Parts: sequence; structure tokens; C-alpha cells
Amino acid sequence: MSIEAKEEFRPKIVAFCCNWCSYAGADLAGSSRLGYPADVKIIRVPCSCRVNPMFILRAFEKGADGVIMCGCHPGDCHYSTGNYYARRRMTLLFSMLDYIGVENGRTRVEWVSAAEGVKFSTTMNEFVEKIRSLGKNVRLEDLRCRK
Amino acid sequence: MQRIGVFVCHCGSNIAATVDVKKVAEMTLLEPGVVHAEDYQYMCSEAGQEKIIAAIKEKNLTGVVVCSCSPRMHETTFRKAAEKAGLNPYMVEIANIREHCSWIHKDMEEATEKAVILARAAIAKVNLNAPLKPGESRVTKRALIIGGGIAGIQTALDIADAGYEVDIVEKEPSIGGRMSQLDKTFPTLDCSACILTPKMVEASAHEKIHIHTYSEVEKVSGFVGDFTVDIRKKARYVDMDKCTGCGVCQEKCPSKKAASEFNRGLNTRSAIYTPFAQAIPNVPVIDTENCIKFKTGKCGVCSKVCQAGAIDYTQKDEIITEKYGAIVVATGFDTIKLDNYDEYAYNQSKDVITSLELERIMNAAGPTKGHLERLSDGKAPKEMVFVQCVGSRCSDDRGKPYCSKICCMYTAKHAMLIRDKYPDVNVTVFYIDVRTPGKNFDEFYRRAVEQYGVNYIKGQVGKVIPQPNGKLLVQGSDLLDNKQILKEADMVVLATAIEPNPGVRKIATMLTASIDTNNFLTEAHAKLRPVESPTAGIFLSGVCQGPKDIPETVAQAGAAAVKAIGLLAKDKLMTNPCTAQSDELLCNGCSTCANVCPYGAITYEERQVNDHGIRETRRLAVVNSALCQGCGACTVACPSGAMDLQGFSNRQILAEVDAICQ
Amino acid sequence: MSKEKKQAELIKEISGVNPLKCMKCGKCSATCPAYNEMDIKPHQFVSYVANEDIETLVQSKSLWKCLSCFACVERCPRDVKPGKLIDAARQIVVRQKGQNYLKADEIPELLDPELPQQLLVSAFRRYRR
Amino acid sequence: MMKYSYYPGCTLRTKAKDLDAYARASAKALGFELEEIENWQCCGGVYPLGSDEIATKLSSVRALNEAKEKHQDLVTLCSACHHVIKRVNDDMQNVEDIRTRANNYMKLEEPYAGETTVLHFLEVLRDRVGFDTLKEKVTNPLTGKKIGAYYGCLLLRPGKILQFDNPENPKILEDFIRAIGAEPVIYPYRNECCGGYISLKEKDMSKNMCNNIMESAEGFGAEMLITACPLCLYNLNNSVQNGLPVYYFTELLAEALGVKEEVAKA
Repeated sequence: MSIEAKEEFRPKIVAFCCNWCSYAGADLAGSSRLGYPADVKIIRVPCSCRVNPMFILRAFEKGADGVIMCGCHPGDCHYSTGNYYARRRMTLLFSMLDYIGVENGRTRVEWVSAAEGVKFSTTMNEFVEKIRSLGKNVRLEDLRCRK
Repeated sequence: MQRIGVFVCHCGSNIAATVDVKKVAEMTLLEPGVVHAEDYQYMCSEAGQEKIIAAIKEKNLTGVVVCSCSPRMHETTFRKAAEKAGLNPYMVEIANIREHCSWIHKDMEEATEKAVILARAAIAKVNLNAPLKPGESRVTKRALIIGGGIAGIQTALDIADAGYEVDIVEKEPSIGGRMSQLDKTFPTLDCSACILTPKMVEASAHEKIHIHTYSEVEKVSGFVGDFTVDIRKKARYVDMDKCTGCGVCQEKCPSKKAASEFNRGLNTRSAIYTPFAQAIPNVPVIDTENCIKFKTGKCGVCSKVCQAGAIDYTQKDEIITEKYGAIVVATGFDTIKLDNYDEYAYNQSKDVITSLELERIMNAAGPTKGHLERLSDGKAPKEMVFVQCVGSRCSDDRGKPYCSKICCMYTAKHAMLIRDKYPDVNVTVFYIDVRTPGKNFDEFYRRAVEQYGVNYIKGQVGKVIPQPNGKLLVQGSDLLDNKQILKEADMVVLATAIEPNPGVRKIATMLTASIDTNNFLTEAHAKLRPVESPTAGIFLSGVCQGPKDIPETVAQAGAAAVKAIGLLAKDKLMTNPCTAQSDELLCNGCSTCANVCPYGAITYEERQVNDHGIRETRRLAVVNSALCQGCGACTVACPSGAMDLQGFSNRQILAEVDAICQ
Repeated sequence: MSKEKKQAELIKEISGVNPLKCMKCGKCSATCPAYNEMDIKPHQFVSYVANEDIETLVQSKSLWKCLSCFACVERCPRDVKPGKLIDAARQIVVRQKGQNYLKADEIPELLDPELPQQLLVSAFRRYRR
Repeated sequence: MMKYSYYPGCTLRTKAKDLDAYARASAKALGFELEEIENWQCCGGVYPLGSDEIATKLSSVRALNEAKEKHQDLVTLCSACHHVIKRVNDDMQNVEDIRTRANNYMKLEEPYAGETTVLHFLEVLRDRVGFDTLKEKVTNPLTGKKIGAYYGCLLLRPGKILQFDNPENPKILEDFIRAIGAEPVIYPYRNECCGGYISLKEKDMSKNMCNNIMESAEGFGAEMLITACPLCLYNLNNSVQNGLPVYYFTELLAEALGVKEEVAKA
């Protein structure tokens, strides 16, 4: 076994958060000092419905080990119906990913409101734990992208 | 290529204690496009902003990245600073290295590494930013208040006094809300009706205020400055214009067995009724579930006795549509149902009552005409026990996790009033903590103990045991004496937890205003924007935002009014420039985008295009940027990739993804 | 880790109770039908575990007075449930050799002809290893 | 005929034979059968609260698994057995650690994961037979009798797991009393503890508690008490002098259904 392999696996995780609920929930987790691993990096989007499945595929292609998308709770979307579109799109995308062999656990959709700092933190902790248990994502990575 | 400046904030030690800010600045200098990087203790301060302005001017910056707190906090501050320096404000991006980094990580190396990556993502985005210009939208100079309790009335009066039209929508037949049910108010013991009724009258007489009672909000569309609202005016079966409010119909109505909502079901009312004597408007409604005419077709007594001919059994619900610039939610609260707390025997004994029921019993217009008596046998009590925190501060799923805030004070009030009016009645209060922060509040509670001899026992009650002799045995603990107490009482009063009015969730959904797990509406910022919802144009007044007493409610109602006035006073609003745009060369006119747009902002036009030298007329999607709110649903739905969102374009987000996964 | 701390951790583990959730309302003690027989009261159980004073706790006669009637478990507003703590403390005692509260040779004189099996079985489970 | 797996428990084989015999006869009269599971072992009388207690939960798991293999619901009668088996079943459904370790011991072909529905005999009457149907089948209504229901602790608490009835204000036994034609007497001590196993060594404690129960029931006008628990019956009968008579609810059920005599003969 090589020395590198023994090194702790630090997954790359991209989190898409909608501006109104889940990004604010992440802020609340921060101001309440509810920690989660630094492996999670958040990208702010106006609404979960702005998340193009292409973004998620691109993340995997560039070497992400997990992608999580957070939005407002169903019925609470700032734009009324955005999260419903997002939910349907993600269901479709995830089943396709599953089909090509990217484990279901590498992607997740979670509804987090602006008041749910605790939920944001626990969700991220759980998700990182899950990705760590799944190990490195090798399925979609474009090796030409690896530095 | 952009010329980008990076500004790393220490935020005192908030960021600098966990993130090596100097290193972040250093590392970002290696990124493409970055020509300047510096760190400073407080970027949001005057001096910090000056640094940004100076750098923009000196180094001819075309883009700015500030690594600091959440953009929800200071994005506007830094954009304004950039604008001052002559840079388009939308060329500024924030890397959130406080809430999303320094505050949640402990290891300096790890946090610094993450901060660099977050900065890198922001830089990658700015590299693709383009200057944006906000549009303008008009403001309808009219406010809607949902809820006609003291919160709604106060907000309405304040907005109307500033000269704007106000509509109040109240679902009950009269305005007045919970406060109208109270007997006396703490900490000065003035009579609730005496201070509320004048405000109700003032609101109804105000030429700018229009009250819709027995009405509910049915549908809301639009956005800040320009909401369109459907209001259902439920059929009263009484003509508002003809009724003189004489009250004969209520007197003669033969159906008198309906539980009185106003008296919390402690007595009954007629089927045609006004909730209470000072009701505004003083026009009754017919409760069709209890009305004999509606149930059997026979009766019609009210119609016969009405000299004004105001009774109209054929009335139908009516929907009115109105436009508003601002909406204030003032939906208030109710007490929780006690079905989960049968150990207190509320369902088993008539002499176990809630505090709100006690208010009605103590009130001269209440079911016992103001005499303190047991509801089971009408006897005067000699021993009264109050139980605090019933359903409040419960982390199990039976009750509410929060403190209801008002119970400590109103219990001291009840205890005091009873001891004052009935000196031979002993009063015992079982409490967990006595919480009296507020002006003259603790003094008030101490008066109950010292002057009125109310017996306060630290400990909760475990069970209320009805006795065969009609008394109630209260089994509680005295934690200071380390004893279990068995106390015989004639009446037990439960300080029942309060919860937001059950209908509020539906209203929040219509308004797209966010709401927490306890059904309280969320404020835009817990400390700095306590009366605004995160949804622009929606304001919060009273208990719908969190437990409050009357002075706090009135203060907050005024604050919400000021915020609404601030909005209504504007003639035009700057709109968010981050709107969708369609590339006419890629659009094939399929209508997919229009189908997902929640605002109807996308229309189709036949237009001449020049596609690489080929001129032809095509059917193209056109976004109305005044209507577009920038959610981005259309951008993902578009099959040809023609639709994109300014400020959050596909290329920008992909650049962020790439930077993070690098 | 000190012995006391270890025992406190063990009690928390066996019972699944987090004593820090307690808000000291005293509803458990208000509810307990065996309150007057106890030297350490139900609400105090929680603070003894939180303060890791387990020695005093396991010496307490309250261990043998608790009826396991679950009234405190049912009514605790904070999900702390002192009854579970008491049971865990009792477990710690009876799992030690020779610490049975009920000795085999004292049983015959406690018996009467009506006594149901259920009683003996339960008492054995509660009082002995 | 509807068949249920049946777990009688040790006491119903010895001191509380009546409770069992009346239940079986009544079941027959109501059109269902209690099929005793084979080789059942004592449930232990008290639920082992410790999260690390596995061996003491196995007898319940065996009974539960046998019912599962027979595709039947498991019916209990004794309050203690019901309490223990229902809670162990809940553990097998929801506590992964206990489920795994119990299954490791059991070495079953198919692991048991709480598939069986556990029903108390009263729940069968309420939810399967229905009290309305029971009322129709009563041939000898106990009209005019004022009966206090004594629930005790084990059937009701913890309410979240037992899901038997509202633990602070139950009504299943009262509805049962109404169904057999008598009049229920509601008194506040009906869900207070009788002392349970404490009566072995601390007779006075149990005496006090039973006194409270009796006095409260008598005060509200009860002429007799009914219970489902042999230990409650023992404590109430033995620690109160000249108290109200206490019966198993199945005895009154058998009487109302007109099958009491045949049990007595047998």
C-alpha cells in the first residue's frame, strides 16, 4: 500500500444552496457555531430551480465526490414553485446517475429553511460521513481534468 | 480580462482567529485577473470601504471580491462603495468566509484552505461578471394588513396617519383580536377594553382605513410594490348598509345553543350574533351551522323582527381584488389544545381552566358576569392553584419548545386581582422560573408576593386529581423544600402555551414568506431587521413573529408600519437586475420557459433575426424584466440553452464549480 | 477517566438519557408515587448523574423504591426520564457480584399462597443479577 | 374462524388461570381463536430498560418470531407480558443495535425485524371485533353494575411505544364496560401505580397506593374494579381490607357473553 493511500480521504463536496432558505440556514448554522467539515463548499443560487443538472454533472466530471442541493421546504419556495421543479429534475438526474453507476448516496436533495441552522449542520455532517464511507468518486471524473 | 481586487476582512477576530487572512490575500494574487489583494480589520467600516474605493480608482479595478461575512449581511454595503468609486455595483462578489468558514471550523490550516477556495470561486465568477443596470417598478400606495387585533389595528393607524390607504382583513366578525378578550392588562392593571375600544373606533372612523371583517385573504400574486390580492368576504347574511346594530335579532333568535367563541366556549350565543357588545362593525353575522332557517328552511325570526330589513338569506360570498404596495402580517396567536396534557385534568374537570378562560370569567361581560366562580357548581373558590409552563418549554413532542413569554406576568396579574377582589381566597402558583424582564415587570411580580401574599412554589405540578367531593387535589413538587406537595384546590388555572394562529401557514405560503418549525414567521434578520420578512414588501407585526406582550406588540406594530411607510413613500422601486434573458439566436420559440415561469414574465414575439447572415422572422421568447424575479426556473427548462440568468449565468456557476473542484 | 466519570458515562449509555436536557422543573418528583420513600428524589437523580456523583447514587435506597411505573417517563417535558436513570443505576449495582438486593434465602418467608408468579419474576429481574 | 397467536405467560398458567380460561371461552363466543404458541418462555415480567440488555429480551423475540412465521398477530392478556413484548418488538423495529445483536443470538433463517403486530386482548375487542359487535353479542348484560376500570401502569406507559390509549385519560376499559351493559365509573387514580413488585419487600408502600386507588374509586361510586393484570389484582386484594371486589375483565366478559358457567364447570 502506498503512503498516499493511507492519507485521510478528504472528499470534495459541492453544495448548491438557494438564497432565501438554505443559504440563510447555512448562515444561521455559522452564526450559531454549528460546525460541519470544511469539505463542503457552498455555491449560492437564487433558487434550487436554478440548478441545472449540467452543473452537477460538471462537478462530478471535475472530481467532486458528492453534490448536495438544498432548497426551501416544499410549499415555502420564495418563488412559489421553484423547488418543485428542482425536485423533479433531480429525481430524474439521480436515477440516471444511479443507472450509470454513480451511487445514489453521492447526491442528495434536502429542504432547509432559514430557521434551520441545526438541520443544515446535521445534514452536512451526515452527508460528509456518507461520502467518506463511499470513498472517492471515480465514475464520472474526467481524468484530463485531474491536475 | 478583468482587473480584480480582493479584499479580505478580519472581522476583528471573528475571521482572523481561524483563517490566516494574510495568506488568503497572498494566495488570491496568484489567481487569473487578480491585480490587487489586501486585508483589513473591518472591511465594512468607513475606513475599510475607503480602501476599496481607493484601490478601485488607483488600480483601475473592473471587479471586486470581498472575502467577509455573508452576502446577506454586507453585499449591499460593498456594492454601494464600488458605485461610489464609479464601478458598476454588480461587479462585486462576496466570498462568505465567516458564516461558511471561520465560524464553523476550528483548525486554522483547514479553514484557511477553504477560505482560499471560496475566494477562488468568487474570483472565477467575477471574471465573468458583466455590468448590470436595475430597472424600475411602480409602487401602489396602499397597504394590506392581515389580522385585526391590536397589532393590525396599530399598524393600520400608523400607516393611515402617514397618509396612505390601508385595508384590514380580519377573519372574525369583529376586529379586536385576543386583546378584546382580556379583562385587565399588566403591569398597570388598566382595563383591556378601555384602552382597546378607542383604538378600534379610531380605526373604523379613519377615512384612510377600510375594514373587511369576516373576510380572508384568498390569493396573492405580484411582488414588492405591486401585489394583487383576492379577498373573500364571507356572506354575513346581514346587509352592512342597512343594519343599525340594534341587537333585536340576537335577542329574538330562537337558536341560542352555539358555543360562544369569544367566551372560549364557556357559555352560548345565538345563531345570529356579534361576538361582543363593542364589536366593530356592530353588524351581526349568521352562523349557518346553527341557524334554524339554514338548517330546516323554517324560522326567519330575525328577518321578521329586523325593522331595517337588513337580513338577507340569499347573500353569497364575494371576492374582491385589490392592489397593494406592502402587506403586513398580524395574524396573532391562540392557546394550544390541551388534549396532550390530560394529567392536568382539563378535559376531565370543569374547574380546571386555561388562563384565557379565567380572563373571560373575571370579565364583567363574561359568562359569570365577572364573578369568580367554579364552572361546575357556581360556588366561590377558596383555594386557587395556578400552574405555569403548561405546554411551554417542552422538548418532547407533546408541547412547544419555546417560552410563551406572557404567562409569568399574566399569572401574577390574575393572582393579584383575585387577592385584591377576594381577600379570603388563597392563591398558590407553581412555577419553574419566574421570568419578568420588562419595565416594571419584576416589581409587579414582587407586589403579588409581598403586598398580596400570593404563595409562589418552585416546582411543577405532576397531576391534578379530581376528588369525589368536587375538589381538586394538586400533586406538585416544592423543589426548594424538597417535598412533594398535595394541595386541595377549588379551581386550577393552567398557563397554557400560545401558538401562532393555525391559519398562518397557509398565509405564509401565499406570501412566500418563510416560516419556522413552530409556525412563527421568520424575520429578515434576527437582530437588525426584526419586523421585515425576508420576502420584500412583507412586514411582520405582533405575535405572528414570536411571543410578545401588548406593549411589545404595539411597539413592533409601529415599527412594521414605519417600514411599510418607507416603502409606500417611494414612487419607484429599483428592480433586481438579475433577470433572465433569452439569446435570440438560440431560442426556437418552444414555449417551455413560459410554462414554468411563476410570474408570467415571458411572452413571445415574432421578430426579425439575423442568424449568421440569414435573415428570417422567428417566434422568440421575450422576458419582461419588470416582472421577472430572477428565480432561474426557465434557464434550466430551456431545451436549447437560450435562456440564461444575469448575475447567475451558466458560465458563472460552472466557473464556481470548477474553482471548487479544482 | 476517573471511576466516577466512567460510571456516569455507563449510566448515560445504559439509560440513553442526556441529563443536560433537564430544565429542573420537578415534574418527575411531583409525579412519583414512591416519592416519600426515597432519600434521593427523582429530580435529584438527574443532577447526581450530571455531576458524576455516582457513589452516593448507588448507595441510595431510592434504587429499591422506584416502582418502574413510568409516570415520570411519560410526563417529563424534556425527554430526560429519571426512571430510566434509576433503572440504569440499579443495573450497575446488581451486575456487581454479591450485590443482589433480594437474597434467595429470604424469599420463602416473603411468599404467600396467592402471590402471582409475575411478582416474583419481576422482583428477581429488578433486584438480582 | 379468525386465529391469533397467543402468549399466555407464566402467571396465567398458575395463579391467574381464570384470566386465561375466561378469555379463551369469550374468544370462542366472539368468533375468534387464541392459538397458544409452542414452547413459549417467561417474558421476565419487567422490560429490561438497559440498552445493553439483549439476552433478557430473547424470550419475547422468540414468541414474536413464531407468530411471524405463522403469519398471525400475537395476542397477550397479562399486562406485564404485553408491556414487555410490545416494547421488545418496538426495539426490534427501531433500535438497530438491539436488532442486530438479538438476531445474532437467534440465528434465524430470516432475521426478525419487528414484523409481528402485538395486540392486547382488549385491543382485539376494540379494533378487530369492535365494541359495537361485542355489544350485540352480549346475552347477559351486566345492567346497573357500576364498575371502575383499573388500568395500572404497564398497559399505558410509555404511551408513545405502547400506543394503547391516551395514557392520562384512557377510555378503552370504560368503553368495554359500556359494551357489556354496565356503567363505567371514572376516577383519577385508575392509571396510578398499585405498587407492582414492590409489594414483595415493601408491603406498606403498596398498601398506601392501593388504598388511594380504592378510596378514589369508591368515592366516585364504583361497586367493583376490573383489571387485566394479575399483579394489580393481587395487590389490590391483599393490601386493602374490606375494599371493593376486584375481577379480571375477562370474567365479566365471559359472564356477559353467557359462557362463565361452562368455564367454571371445566
